[in-house]
Formats: sequence, structure tokens, C-alpha cells
Amino acid sequence: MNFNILSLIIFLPALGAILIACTSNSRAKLIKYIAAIFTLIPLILAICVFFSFDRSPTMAGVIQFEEKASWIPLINAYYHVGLDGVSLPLFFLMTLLGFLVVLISWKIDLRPREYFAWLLLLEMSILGVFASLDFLLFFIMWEIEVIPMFFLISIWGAGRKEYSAFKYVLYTLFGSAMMLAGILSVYFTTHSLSMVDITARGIASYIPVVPQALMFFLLLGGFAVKLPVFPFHTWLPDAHTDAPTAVSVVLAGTLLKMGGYGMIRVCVSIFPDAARQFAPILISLAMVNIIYGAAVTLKQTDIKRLIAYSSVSHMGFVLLGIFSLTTVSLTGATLQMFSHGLITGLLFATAGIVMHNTHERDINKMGGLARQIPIITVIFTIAGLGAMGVPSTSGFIAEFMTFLGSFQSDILVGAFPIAKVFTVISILGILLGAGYILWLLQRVFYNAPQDKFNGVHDADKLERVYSAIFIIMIFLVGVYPSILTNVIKTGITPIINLLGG
Amino acid sequence: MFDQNQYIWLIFLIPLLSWAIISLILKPFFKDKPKIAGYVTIAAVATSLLLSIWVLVTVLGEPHHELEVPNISWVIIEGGATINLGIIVDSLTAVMLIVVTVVSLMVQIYSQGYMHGDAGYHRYYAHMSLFTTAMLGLVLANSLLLMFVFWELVGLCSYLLIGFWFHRPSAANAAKKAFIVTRIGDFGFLAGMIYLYANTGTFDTAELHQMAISGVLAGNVLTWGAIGIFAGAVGKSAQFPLHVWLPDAMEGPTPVSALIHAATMAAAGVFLVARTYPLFEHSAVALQTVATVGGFTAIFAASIGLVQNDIKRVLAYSTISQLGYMMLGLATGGVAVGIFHLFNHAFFKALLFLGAGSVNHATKTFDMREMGGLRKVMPRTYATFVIGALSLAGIWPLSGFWSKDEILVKSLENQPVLFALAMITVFMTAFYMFRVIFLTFGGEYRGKEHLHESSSVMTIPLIILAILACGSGLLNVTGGFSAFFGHGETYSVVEGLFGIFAHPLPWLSLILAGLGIFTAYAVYSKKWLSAEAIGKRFSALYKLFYNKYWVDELYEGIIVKKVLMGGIFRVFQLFDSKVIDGGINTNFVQGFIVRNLFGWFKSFDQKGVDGAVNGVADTTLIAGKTMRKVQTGQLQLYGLIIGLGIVALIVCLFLFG
Amino acid sequence: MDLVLITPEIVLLVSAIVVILLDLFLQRKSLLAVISLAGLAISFGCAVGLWCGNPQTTFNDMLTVDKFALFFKFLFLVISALVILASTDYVSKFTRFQGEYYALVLLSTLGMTLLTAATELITIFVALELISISLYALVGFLKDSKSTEASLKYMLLGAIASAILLYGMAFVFGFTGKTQLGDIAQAIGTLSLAGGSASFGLLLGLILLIVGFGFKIAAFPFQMWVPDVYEGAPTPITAYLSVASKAAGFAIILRIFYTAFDLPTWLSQDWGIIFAVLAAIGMTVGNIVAIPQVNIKRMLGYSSIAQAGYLMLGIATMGLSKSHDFLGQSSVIFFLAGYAVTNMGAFIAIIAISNKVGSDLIEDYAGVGKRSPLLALALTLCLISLTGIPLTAGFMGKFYIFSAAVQQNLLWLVIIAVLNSVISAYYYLRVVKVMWLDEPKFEGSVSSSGALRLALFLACFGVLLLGVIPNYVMKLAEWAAQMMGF
Amino acid sequence: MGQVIAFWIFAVIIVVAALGVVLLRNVFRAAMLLILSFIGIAGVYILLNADFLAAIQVLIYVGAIGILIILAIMLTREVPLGSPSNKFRIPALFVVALFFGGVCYAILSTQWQVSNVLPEANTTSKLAVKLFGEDGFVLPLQIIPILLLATVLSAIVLVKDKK
Amino acid sequence: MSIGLEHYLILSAILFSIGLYGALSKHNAIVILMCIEIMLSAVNIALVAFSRYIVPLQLTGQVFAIFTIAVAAAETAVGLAIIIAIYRSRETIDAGKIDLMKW
Repeated sequence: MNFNILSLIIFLPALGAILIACTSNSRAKLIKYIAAIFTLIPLILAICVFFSFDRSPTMAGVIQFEEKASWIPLINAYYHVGLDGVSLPLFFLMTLLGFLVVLISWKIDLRPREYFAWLLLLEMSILGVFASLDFLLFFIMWEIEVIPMFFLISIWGAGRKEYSAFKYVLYTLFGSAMMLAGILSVYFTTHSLSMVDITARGIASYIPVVPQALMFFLLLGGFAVKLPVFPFHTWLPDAHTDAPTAVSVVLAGTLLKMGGYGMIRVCVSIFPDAARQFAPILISLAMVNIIYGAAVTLKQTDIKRLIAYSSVSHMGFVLLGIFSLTTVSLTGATLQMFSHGLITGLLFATAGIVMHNTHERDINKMGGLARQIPIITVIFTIAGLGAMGVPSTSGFIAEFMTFLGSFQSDILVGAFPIAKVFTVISILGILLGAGYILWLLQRVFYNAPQDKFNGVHDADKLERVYSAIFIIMIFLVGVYPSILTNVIKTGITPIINLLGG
Repeated sequence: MFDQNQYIWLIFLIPLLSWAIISLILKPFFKDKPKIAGYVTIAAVATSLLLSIWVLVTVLGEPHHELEVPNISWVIIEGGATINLGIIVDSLTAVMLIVVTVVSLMVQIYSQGYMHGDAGYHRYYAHMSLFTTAMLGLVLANSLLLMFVFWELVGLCSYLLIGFWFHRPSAANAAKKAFIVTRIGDFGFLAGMIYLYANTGTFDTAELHQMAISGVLAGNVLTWGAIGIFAGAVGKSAQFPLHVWLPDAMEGPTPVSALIHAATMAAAGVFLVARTYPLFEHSAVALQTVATVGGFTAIFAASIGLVQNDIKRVLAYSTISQLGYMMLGLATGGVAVGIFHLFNHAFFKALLFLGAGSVNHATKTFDMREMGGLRKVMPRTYATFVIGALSLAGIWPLSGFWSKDEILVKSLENQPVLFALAMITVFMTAFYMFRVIFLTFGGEYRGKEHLHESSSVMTIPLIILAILACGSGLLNVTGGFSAFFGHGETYSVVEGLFGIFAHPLPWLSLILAGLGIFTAYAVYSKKWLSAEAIGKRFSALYKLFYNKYWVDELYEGIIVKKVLMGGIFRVFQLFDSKVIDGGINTNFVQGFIVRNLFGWFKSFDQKGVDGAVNGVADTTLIAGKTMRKVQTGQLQLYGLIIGLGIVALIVCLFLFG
Repeated sequence: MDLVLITPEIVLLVSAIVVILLDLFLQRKSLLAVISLAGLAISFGCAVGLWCGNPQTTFNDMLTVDKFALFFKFLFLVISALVILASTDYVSKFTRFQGEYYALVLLSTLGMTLLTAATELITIFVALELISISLYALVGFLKDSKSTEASLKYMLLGAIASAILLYGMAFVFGFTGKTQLGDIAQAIGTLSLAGGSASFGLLLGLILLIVGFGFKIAAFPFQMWVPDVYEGAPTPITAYLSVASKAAGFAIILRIFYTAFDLPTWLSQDWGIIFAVLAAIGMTVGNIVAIPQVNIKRMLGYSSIAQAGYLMLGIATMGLSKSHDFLGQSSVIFFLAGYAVTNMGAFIAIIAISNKVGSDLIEDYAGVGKRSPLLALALTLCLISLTGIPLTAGFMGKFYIFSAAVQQNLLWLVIIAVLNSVISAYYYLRVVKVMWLDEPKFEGSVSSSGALRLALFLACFGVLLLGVIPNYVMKLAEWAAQMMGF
Repeated sequence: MGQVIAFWIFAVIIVVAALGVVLLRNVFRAAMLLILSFIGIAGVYILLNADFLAAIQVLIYVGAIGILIILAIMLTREVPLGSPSNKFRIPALFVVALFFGGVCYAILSTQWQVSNVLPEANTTSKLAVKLFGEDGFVLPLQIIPILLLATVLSAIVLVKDKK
Repeated sequence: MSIGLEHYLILSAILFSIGLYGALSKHNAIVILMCIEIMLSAVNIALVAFSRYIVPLQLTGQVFAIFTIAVAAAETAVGLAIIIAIYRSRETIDAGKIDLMKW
């Protein structure tokens, strides 16, 4: 490809943000159309990229759509972007969600100019994270995201929005502080910022400036906060609960995935030995995430908070898949990231509509809505089924592959097959998952209709359209997962080779 | 290459198409013509039935009763996993296809009457189509994974249909309960499947059979894999201890109960064990487990069924009990024995449920205390219901007799203790079924409704099913059914029909059944014995049965409410908000010890404490507020600190330099 | 003696004198600022003219014109120009002494430019005093109670620090018999010291030097004056103090410690460790105490203590460097450049906003984002840069300096530093929050003069330039670090 | 021997006078003792063969600075208040004692590179060369006037009343 | 007993310490300034002593001392100017009372 399609995709939203910033707040319609166009074009381009991505096994580990330009020669920093099997699905997911959240935000009337500008900037930075292959660029993109999030939560949020915004920012910065220290250690071990080169040569061939384990944990720290891994997860429910709907969608959809992506791209690829060594700890944490997260989810009464906690549980599957270190589990983890992005995105979007239309967010005060808003009920139910991992939705195949892979894992502690045993325990998570989702459905939509919700609007056309897109994607991946697994495995295969398995 | 066997896919794709048509076209665009949805479904299921018959015929013609259908690869990860989708067509499949399509067709037709005028008519048929699809898929699937996929989908449809009248809290609760309880079993299924895959690298049932038979798959792996799968079966087939969902599932529309919770889905567990039978066969432990659970469930559920007042609940416990029989049959006598009972049971139990539905249609209730005397008003329903009950009670020559007898014979051979239980169950079964008949159809009407016989759209299916309930047992009179499954010898019709009385066992079971019927007659029809008196006499036992051994209370009241939600999960929740967040929001000493520990001691009510938290900064904020006090504005203090700094540096340097 | 080499300084002196003289005759005092700017520009031009070529020494090796000195001259001249631009509003309200104001700014700039080039203790001391005395007066320029108090504190503590510094210089001189930095290094070399008590005199001198300079750069525990003085001083001068004065301190620390005390290794290890420890404590204290502040100038004072901590990280790296690869120096230089534009930008925005709301309290900044979005955006950008979030100069500076530190096995310190950045986010973002989220308490938009807007624009441009394409300035910084002659 | 006696005399004068400055409450007397101390220092300079410096010491410190301080004391009219010690005196004493100990330890343990060459007798002309000569300290000497300019400007700005 | 470098240095140290103590402990700002002058003079003694004993022929220390004296004079002038300015605005020059800005 001759023209720089990735850069185009990444920076078009930024351009849109600038354009929006130049308009006036009173022209809300114009702003929304600009936002839609500048996210739709990247989506279309990303679809082209997705389909022209070479999936043949010979391309395993090859970076495609690569762009590389010298940026800061002094410290060997490059503007280096490209996609492989791991990043492409997430990259694509972000362009998709980027467009959908603009539609989800269509009803925003408070300071639309700033809102959409920040939203587009957010999209740019997340796209940048997934595409960048240079540590510095990666880190920069990683950090930029904080600012739009801060504003989006604290201005357009609800509840304790400022508290949540600060909490989010401080947690993220705490994580990225760790990560920065880790990146610097890696840099001075290898004198390179290129993830590709370092992975190719292997960190073991360098003399490390600090112990490898330390670098590993520093980097992991950043990703663990974002994923989030117990006990760094408490920012997530707060941020989700108080963020505006569209931001929750992005947050659950792709922001969390940055953590998982980073773990695969950095922790596992660059530190295969350390990853293997510390896998038992991380698998244990994954199990805690899954079970504990699900247990806490069951106790929630705020609709968004409940979904947020379910994300903690679901991200545990990702962690489990990643650190089981088998081809299938890593594929499953990546698939789970994609799938969770769609499913939880839809859950949040629909929860947002419910809250918007009913002006109620306490589950205990809802009930019987299925009669009044049948379409939303159907959409929400489908999303919930996905979250429960019902077959034919993407949630099933993703979780299934994760379990399948992690059970194949030969990670032991002494003679104790920790990966296998904890996988089995983790499978209990789907049981609890069914519990909280069904209980949620029951409390929100079932039982006798209540008079106070008479006249509540059902989903309007736009909402139906974007929900339909979500649903189609969920079932597409659920029924035909090869469309993604064929891509993902080209990215996973080389990692497994590094792991020597 | 085109293979005519590919047509088999259509068996379950056609109902899927029906689902798509109903939910995507009819529901949005033909809202006011709901009947079309019913016709579409019936047409689709009928097509599937025809195809199933064609399959059965084809399979019968094959030497090994098997058809080859190429696989479709679903997910391939080199060096990791290859997951194929495929269908298997053998005798088991062929029989199950017939069961599913026939019962489904009957139920769909019946529902035209039963569901007439319901607001959710479209939804009902959409779900029914989807269920038929999933159930047929489950039957056809050739790998554990694909089975699991459809397994979950039938569970989902069951959930949706139990909760069909979701505005009723009891229905919504029952739906949720059904899904979650079965999912406990699915947990075992999934784990066992993954466990087997990790050790064999395949999900394909045929390959797994080969391995089990050749001994490649043996020992603990086999046992645990089999038990995992059986856990799934326990959940779906409502075996003890996961039986609690099925009685509650009666909150769904009655045709749904007939189709899903009696004839097909509930029996799917039995089917699953049958499908993976070689795995059980080669593990004594697994086989013993299946037999024990089945045998115990049979009597356990039957005992509860003795005292229930809700007609559908009696039937539900009867179903559980019969499913236990099937399990016992599978474990002691092999696939043919278990499946034969499944086959028969499907028809007569569907019949009974539909009959109950017909009764309900007239009386608007399921409580037998408000029925009575329906025999005169609803003769067709009455007649068919009695046939079903007799069949269930195992009266010669109705179908139930044949399959139950085989189970009893086999269990006597292999599991004498369980045989004894099974014999007691025979008595109980006969008793509670005729208790139902006498309470419902005998005596005088105790309710207030205006009674009428159901329309023919409902009674015709009843009649067809009654015929099947009479005749289906005869299929194995000659041993043909068993032979179809590849074992057992065949007899002539007469030898089969009457030769059986050469043994004492059938006599014994018939006597017990007759005794049961007679007791019911004595108590409920003639009232020679007062039911209340018996209840008082055996009040402890009565309470135990009536309260279903308090299993529900144990599960919901104690385990879920107290131990999990009120205990462990609550502790987690508190831990999350107080300790993790608290640990970050405040410094450890203040946050944890002072606020929480002392707070807990004091009382839980004083929750005002967490108002003060202000992010991570709380710790630092306190530190900052303390440290800024040093900045007194006194310039000489600043100088003093400079001096202190110098001194400190000098000391350090001279000591360590 | 080559006067060509000191043309920038001469130009500055001349323009200062011209400003004073014209002040007597001119009615339009605004011209004074123009003249000062012109002087700075010419001086800048002269400095640029000197850029090419090898390091040259003059005045009997007391002055070295190398790329290091020139880089800092550029920096100081730019900062002064920004300060003067930012001051025009402020100064135009004075009834008297406008000329003196500009002249003092120019004279202290002159002191700074001399300081960076000075390679001899006496010259360094005198130049330092020139800066200090000008600043004492500038801090007290408003002559209200806060301003004079700040001035008094600054002056008395500054004088004590000067005395201590001088005492240190005396010991260094006494130990080596030299005052020229190169000679000192040579003398230390020929003495072939082994460490231990025999060289305590030198070590004592070193400590006292660190204290004296530490006062200038607001290193812990010599930072106590900072918040008070920052709060009391006229805002442009606070900016000047926080940026130029601090940069001058760092420049001379880099020069002295690298040129004179780099060898033997144990010596540089000693002071490297001192700087490392002081850095760690300083940044923590600065950040933590900044959190409860309510006055934005005071808050930025604490923030500048923390920033000094980050910078000292670079000095520590220089001291602990075993490979002599200049990474420590160049990172400090680059960070200073980034910090300069960032902090200048922040203070300029504060000047503009305080002009309108008439207060320095953070809570009074409520709603600036609604009333004057561009101004608020600029301040937000600068605060983000101070936090160290990417695409800003602050991030690149931190990245560079941390990377230098990591290379010298100072990972523990880097971890402390990055955690500190997290803490700092809290109070920086609090201002952002107040500006954008809270409801305005005042009417109308914040008006500001063209000069102020120009200065703000330049600063923000610098912040972004150094944040996005830092390459050129990094290259300059590297040259500056490598071409330090003596 | 005479030198020794002279040193001790001067040393005692200096130290006692300085202590007086610090300890006396009366500001005026403190200023006087300060001047006495400066004179003692000038004596020490003479002992150290720095005759020109001694002259300057007397001229500038005693003549200029001393007078300036007395003037300031009178201007601020705080004489009656005096100068009591503040609450920091105990910690300050502690710190200073430690500081003094450290410095003494350093002074005494260091091996100073003491030269055996006899010092210049007449320093005035040598100093002139040192200050104004080709290889002397011309640059700082040129900075001093700038410094003084700044001082003058500062003093004007600060002291002149704003009207 | 002869007088050596150390004697002068100790003298200077004593004087410096006294000055420092005074600067830290006196209320009156002018006295503080005086104490600072004592500190600077103490440094001068050290400088001249070093000059005499270390580089007797080069007089560098004496030159240094000359500059120090000049700087000290300038500093005093500015210092006193500031004290007078603050006296005008506050009517006090008590360093302990000048604490408007704190925390």
C-alpha cells in the first residue's frame, strides 16, 4: 500500500477534533455530522485494512501496513506504526466503536463542541496505542488518552463525576508511571525503542540494566491497572458508573483492552522467560479477578456499576488466557478482548438508553420494563446473553477458547498443575456470570410493569441502528470466529515460538 | 463435492429459518396476523419431521446404521486447536430426530389452540422454532463442543419460554433459576469436555469412543471426563441434586412444559449420556455414579410427587423420576434400554402435559383442589389422559410397560439395591398418577369456571400422542429397537408380547402398579381412607414430601441468600469498597484499622466515615497538610532548616565519604 | 581579550543603560519595553553569531564561550523577552520606576548570561550576586506588604546562602589553591586524592557549594523560601524566578560540578548521591505540600520545588555516570528548556487571568474555561506539560531525564519520580477542573494585551514544539552538553 | 612571638565583639561592637600580610557599611525594642554547634597544601596588577560596577516612596 | 607555638558560626543583616589565610576578599533598603512578625 493508510486512520479523528474545535457550540448538528464523518471514514478504511490483511501462515509475525519514519534520532525513537494479528482486531474494533459512540452520543446537548472534540481525540490516542510499534510512541498515545477521559468524565458524567475522573486519572498515571520506568529500563538494556526489533532479538541477548523481572513487573504494572487486575480495579466501577454512556462504551470497549494488548505485545513477547516464570502468580490473580469480580457484581444495585464490575470479571478471562501462554489461550484472550468490547459496549449503550429514558439507575427501583420498552429489552437481553457466554455469541467462543487453551497450559507450581486447576475454578465464573446477568434482566425488565414507567420511550431509530450493528458483529464473530482467529493466530504464532512451546 | 447427506443439515436449519422469518419479518411487519407465525412453525417442523423420517429410513438401510457427513472446519489454530462442526447420523440420532420432531409438531399444533389470543404469540412461536432448531442440532451434533453449543441454546430457549410470562415474578424467577441451576451442571460438562480435549485433542464423539474402546483413553482421565459430562446431564435432566429447577419451570406455558421440560430438553441429559456412552461403559465408577444418581432420583422425585396439589408439579416430579429411571436404565442396560424409555416417555409424558394443559384451558387453574368431575365435560381429554397415565404406570401392553420392564430387568441383574428402590417407585408412580386422575376427572367439580372441552386443534394432537403412547412400546416387542442399536436378539411378535410373562418380574411390577392404582382409588375416589388421616398419621413423612425435602430452602435460603449473597459475596463487596478502595483512599492505619475495624466493632450504621475520602490524595493530602505546617512563614526557621540540611550533609559525608 | 565574545553581554548592558536614561525623557513608557526587547533581540543575534566555532576562552580563562554557555544564553534571552512581554500590562500600571524595572530585568539577565559562561569562582560569585541583587529589588518591586516581605525573606536567606556558598568557594580555593575551574580540576587530579579524611576540606567546600547553589535552584532542604517568595513577588518576576533563576542555578551547577569535580570518581559519586537523595526528598515534599495549596502562585512554587527534584535527578545521573556520555547533562539542559517554556506559559496565563479575577486563589479561577476558553486551554496545556503528559515539553523532558537516570542504575529514583508525577497530577488537574468545570464567578471574558497574548502563544508553541518534535532542541542540548569547554 | 600574641589579642577582640553583636539586646551597641569586630579583622589581615586589604576593610566595612547600618537603625526607630533572641535560639545553637564541629573537624583533618614560600611584603602594587593587569581579574572587576549599578537602582526603587 | 593556617581557619569558623547563630536567632532584621556581614567577614579571613599560606605569591585569596567586600557592601545596601521598605509598610522589622505568607 503506497499511501499511509494507518496514519490516515489514526489522525483523521484528530483532524476532525480540530475542525470541531473551530466551530461554534451553537451548531450542534454540524458538529455531530463532522464527528460522524471523521469516524466513519476511518471505519471504512479500517474495513479495507481488515480485509486486505494477509492471513496466510507465511505472514505469521510479519507486520503489515508498516510505516516507519525517523522521529527523534537521538534516542532512536521512530514514528513506527503497523498492524499484526493481535493488534488488527483491536484496531478495527476501535474504529468501529469510534463511529458507534458518535451515534450513541447523538443526544448530547451540553457543550457539544468540546465533547466531540475530546471524543475524537480519545479515539485517535487509542488507535495510536494499538498501532504503534515504538515504545515511545506507544507510551505517548497511552498517556494522551488520560486527558480526554478526564474531561469527558468530569464534565459530562454523572454522580460523583469529579471524584471518579480524578481517580481514573491518578490510577492511570500511576500505572503509566510504572510503565515509563519499565520502558526506560528496556530502552537502556537494548538501546532501542522498537518493539519489533527487541522482540526479534530477544531481551535475553542483552545485558539488562536492572533485573528482567523488575522490568517485567514495571511494565506489567501499567497494563495491570488498565486491564484491570485485582487489586487495582477499583477505579473501574467508579469511572464507568459516572462516565457518560458513550465514554463507558469506549472505556469498556477498548480502553481496558489496551492493558491486555500491552501484556501480549510487551510482557509476553518481550519477556517470554519472565512471563513463564511469573505466570502462576498472574493466573492466580486472573482467577481472583474472575470469581471475585463476579461475586462483587452480584451485589451491585446500580445498573452501570454492575456492568462495570462484570468487566472486571471478564477481563480476568483475558488475563487467564494471556498468562496460560498457549496458542489457543492467547488467541482466546485476544478474541475475548474483541468480543467483550462489543458485548459490554452494547450493554453500556443499552443501559445508557434505559437510564436516559427512565431517569432511573437503581436496579431495585426498576422492573417490568419489558412491556414498556420491548425493543430495548430484546437488545439488552442479547447483549446479556453474550456476556453470559451463550453459544453463537462471540462471548462463548472467546471464553471457550480461553478455557481450552489455558487448560492445555503446562504451567506448574512444583508438581501442582496450577493453570489447569485454576482454569477449572475460573469456569465457575460463567456460572456466576449467568447469575448476575439473569438477575439483572429479571430485576430491570421482568415482573409486573410499573405505572411510573408508562410512557417511557423505546429505542428510537438511531439507537436501533447502532444496536443492530453491535448485534450483527456479536453474532458474526460468534458464528464465524475464523474471521478473527485466522487473523489473530498470525500474531500469536510468533509469540508462541518465542515462548519455546 | 455435493453429497445428498448434506440435506441432513436442513433438518435443523429449516426451523431456524422459521425463527428468522417470524422474528425478522412477521413480528415487525405482520403484527396483526399472528396466526401466520404458527403456520410457519408448523410447516417448518413438519418438513423436519419428513426429513427425519427419510433419515430414519436411510439409516435403517445402512449396514452399520450410520451415515457419513463431511465436517465443516470452524476454528483452526495450528499447533493449538482444530475445532470442527459436523453432524453424526446413527441409530441414536435417527430415533431422537423422530422423537423431537413428532412431539414438537404435536405441540406446535396444540399451541395454536392453547396460545390463542396471547399477546406474545409471535414471540412464542419464534422461541419454539428456535428451540426445535437447537434441540435438533443437539441431537445431530457429532462433537462435544457442538453439542455444548446447542445444549446451551436449548437451555436459553427454555429460559426464554419459562419466563414467557415475564410479568409474573414467579415466572421470571423460575426462568432464572432454571438457567442457573442447569448451568451448574454445564460447568461440569464444559470442564469435562475441556479436560478430555486436553488429553485427547478431540471433541469428536466418534473419535472419543474409539479411544475409550481401544483403551487409549482410560483411568482417571476417562472417569473424570465422564463424570464431568454426567454433571451436565444431571443439570439438564434435573437429577438430584440439581432437580430443583424443573418443578419451577412449570411456570411456562403448558405446551412448553410438554415439549421442553418433559419430552425433549429434559431428556437431553439422558441423550448426552447415551451419546457418550462408551466413555461411561469403560469406567466402572462413572457408570456406578450414573446408576446411583438415577435410581435415587427416581424414588426421591416420586415421593415428592405423591403429595403435590399442582397437577403440573406432579407431572414435573414424575418427569424427574422417569428421567432417573432412564439414567438407571442407561447405566445398567446400555443405550438401547435407556433410550427406549426416553422414546416412550416422550410420547406419554407429552400427552399427559398437553392433557393437563387442556384441563387448565377449561379450569384456568392447575390446582387439583379446584378441579374434579371433568370426566363428563372433557371426555377426549379424559380418555387420552388415562391412556397416558396407564402407560406411565407401566400397564401391559402400553408403551411404558415395555421400557420400564427392561430397566427393571437390567437393574436387577446389575444393581439389586437400586432395583428395590425402582420397584417401590413403580408403586408410587401408579399411585400419584391415579391420584391425579381421581382428583381431576373424578368426583364433582370444585371450581367456579364454566367448563368446556378443548377445541379439536388441541385434542387431535392428544389423540395422536395417545396412539403413540399405546403403540410405541411395541417397537421393541420383537427386540427390533434394541437391534437397531446394535445389540440384543429379536423375537417374533407373539413371543415378545406374551413370552414376557414367563418371568416373575413383570408380574411383580404389574402387581405393584395395580396396587398403586387401587390405593389411589381407595383414597381419592371412594374415600375409604381419608387422605388427611394418612397425612396426620405420617405427618413427618408428609411434611418431608410436601416440602420437597427442603432442598429449595437449603439452596435458596441458606446457600444462596445466607452463605453467598449475605456471606462471602457481601464480604467481598465490603472488602472491595472498604479495604481496597479504603486502602488507597486513606492511609492504612487510619483507613483500615480506625475506620473499618473499629467501625465494625461499633456498628455498621455509622457509615458516614467514608464520606471524607478524596481519592488517592487522601493519604498525601493529610501528609501535605501536616507538612505545610512547617512552612510557618518565619524566615529564620527556613534558615534553620538550611542549617540543618548543611549539618546533615556534613555528617553523612564525613561518615560515609 | 576578545570583546567580540562578550558582545551579547555588552549589548544587554548598553540597552539597560539606554532604558534608564530614556526613562527620564520618554513620556510613552511602553517604548521602554520595546527597547528592552530590541536589546534582547540584538543580544540574541550576537549570541547566534557566536554559535559556530569551537569553545573559546577569554579574560584570562575566566569566561568560556562554548555551546553550553550559548545555549543557556539563548534560553535566558528568550525567557527575559517573555517576561518583559508578560510584564507590559503589569508595569504600565506603575506610576514610577518603569525604566528601573526593565533595567533590572536586563541586568539580571546579563548576570545570568555571564554566569553560564563563567569558569572562575570569583566571576561566578560576582555574577551570581548581580543576579541576586537585581532579583531582590524586583521581588520587592510592588512595595506592598506581601511583596516586601517576600523580598526580605529572599534577601536575608539569599545573603546567608551567599555567605555559605562563598565559604564553600573559600574551602575549594584553599584546598586547591586555584579559582579557575579547569585549574581546580587539574589540581585535584595532581593531588591524586584517595578520599578519606585528608580531603575533608574539599568535601566540605563541595557541600557548602551544593547548599549555596541548592538555595538558588530550590533544592530540598533549601527550598523553604520558595513558596513565600513566589507568592509575594510580582507575578512576572515569580515566573522569572521560577524559570530563569533556577535555570541559571542549574547551569552553573552543571558547569562547576562537571568541569571541576568530575574526577576522581569517588568524588563525583559522592555528590551524585547527595543530589540523588535530595532530588528524591525534594520532589516528594514539593508535590505533597502542593496539594493542599489554595493560592496558585504558591502552588506553582511547590511545584517548582518538585520540578527541581526532577532536574537534580539529571545532576545525580551526571555524578554517578560511569561512562561520561553527557546524557545526564543534556537531559537536564533539555528539561530546563521545556520547563522554561512551560512554566513561563503557566505564569503568563496566570497573569492574564489574575488581572481579570483580581485574585491568585485557585477557587477564583472557576469558569475561566467558559469565559475565555483559549486562555484556559493554554493554561491547561501548560499544566498538562508540568504533569508530564505526552505531546508536551514536560513529558519529553521527563522522559529524557528519567531515561538518563535509568541508564545509571537509578531506577529506584526514577520510580520515586514517576510516582511523584502521579501525585502531581492531582493538584495540576485540580486547577484544570476548577477552570473548566466550576461555574464562573465573574462576568465578561478575560481581556489581555497583545503582548501578553503573544508571549502566551510563544510559550505554548514552545511547549508543543518541544513535545512533538523535540529533536532539534534535543540536538542542541546534546551539543551544549558535549561542547562544554573550560 | 609577637605575631602569636597579636593573633590571640585580635582573635579575642573579634570573637568577643561578634558575640556581643549576637547577644546584646541593644541594637546600637551591637552595631558598635560590629565595627569593633571589623577593626579586629583588619588587624588579622595585617598579620596575614594583607596590608592593602586591611585598609580596605577599615574603609569599607567600618566607614561605609558600619555607618550605613547605624543610619538604618536610626531610620527604623526600633532601638528601644532592641533585638531579643527568638524562639529558635536553642535549636539554632544546636545546629550551629554541630556545624562548627563539622567545619573544625574538616579543617583539622585536612592535609592543606601549605606553601613554605614567604609571602609578598607589599601587596598593593601586586594587587593592582592582579586586578587590572593583562592576566588578572579584569572581568569580575568590570562586573562589580554593573553590580553597583544594580544596587543603586534597587536602593532607589525600594527606598523612594511611591507617590 | 606558632600560628598556622589552622588557627586562622578555626577563627574564621568560630566567627562564621557566631554569625550564623545570630542570623538564625535574632528578631531584628538589621541585626540579622549585621550577622550576615560577620559571616562574610569570616569567609574573608579564611580567604586571606588561604592566600597567605597556600598561594603566598599569587594573592588570589586577597583579590577574592576584595570582591567579597564589594559584594558585601552592595548586599548590605540593598538589604537595608528592603528593611526600610518593609518598615514603611509594616512598621516593624521584627523577622518573627513578618510571616504574612505561610503554609
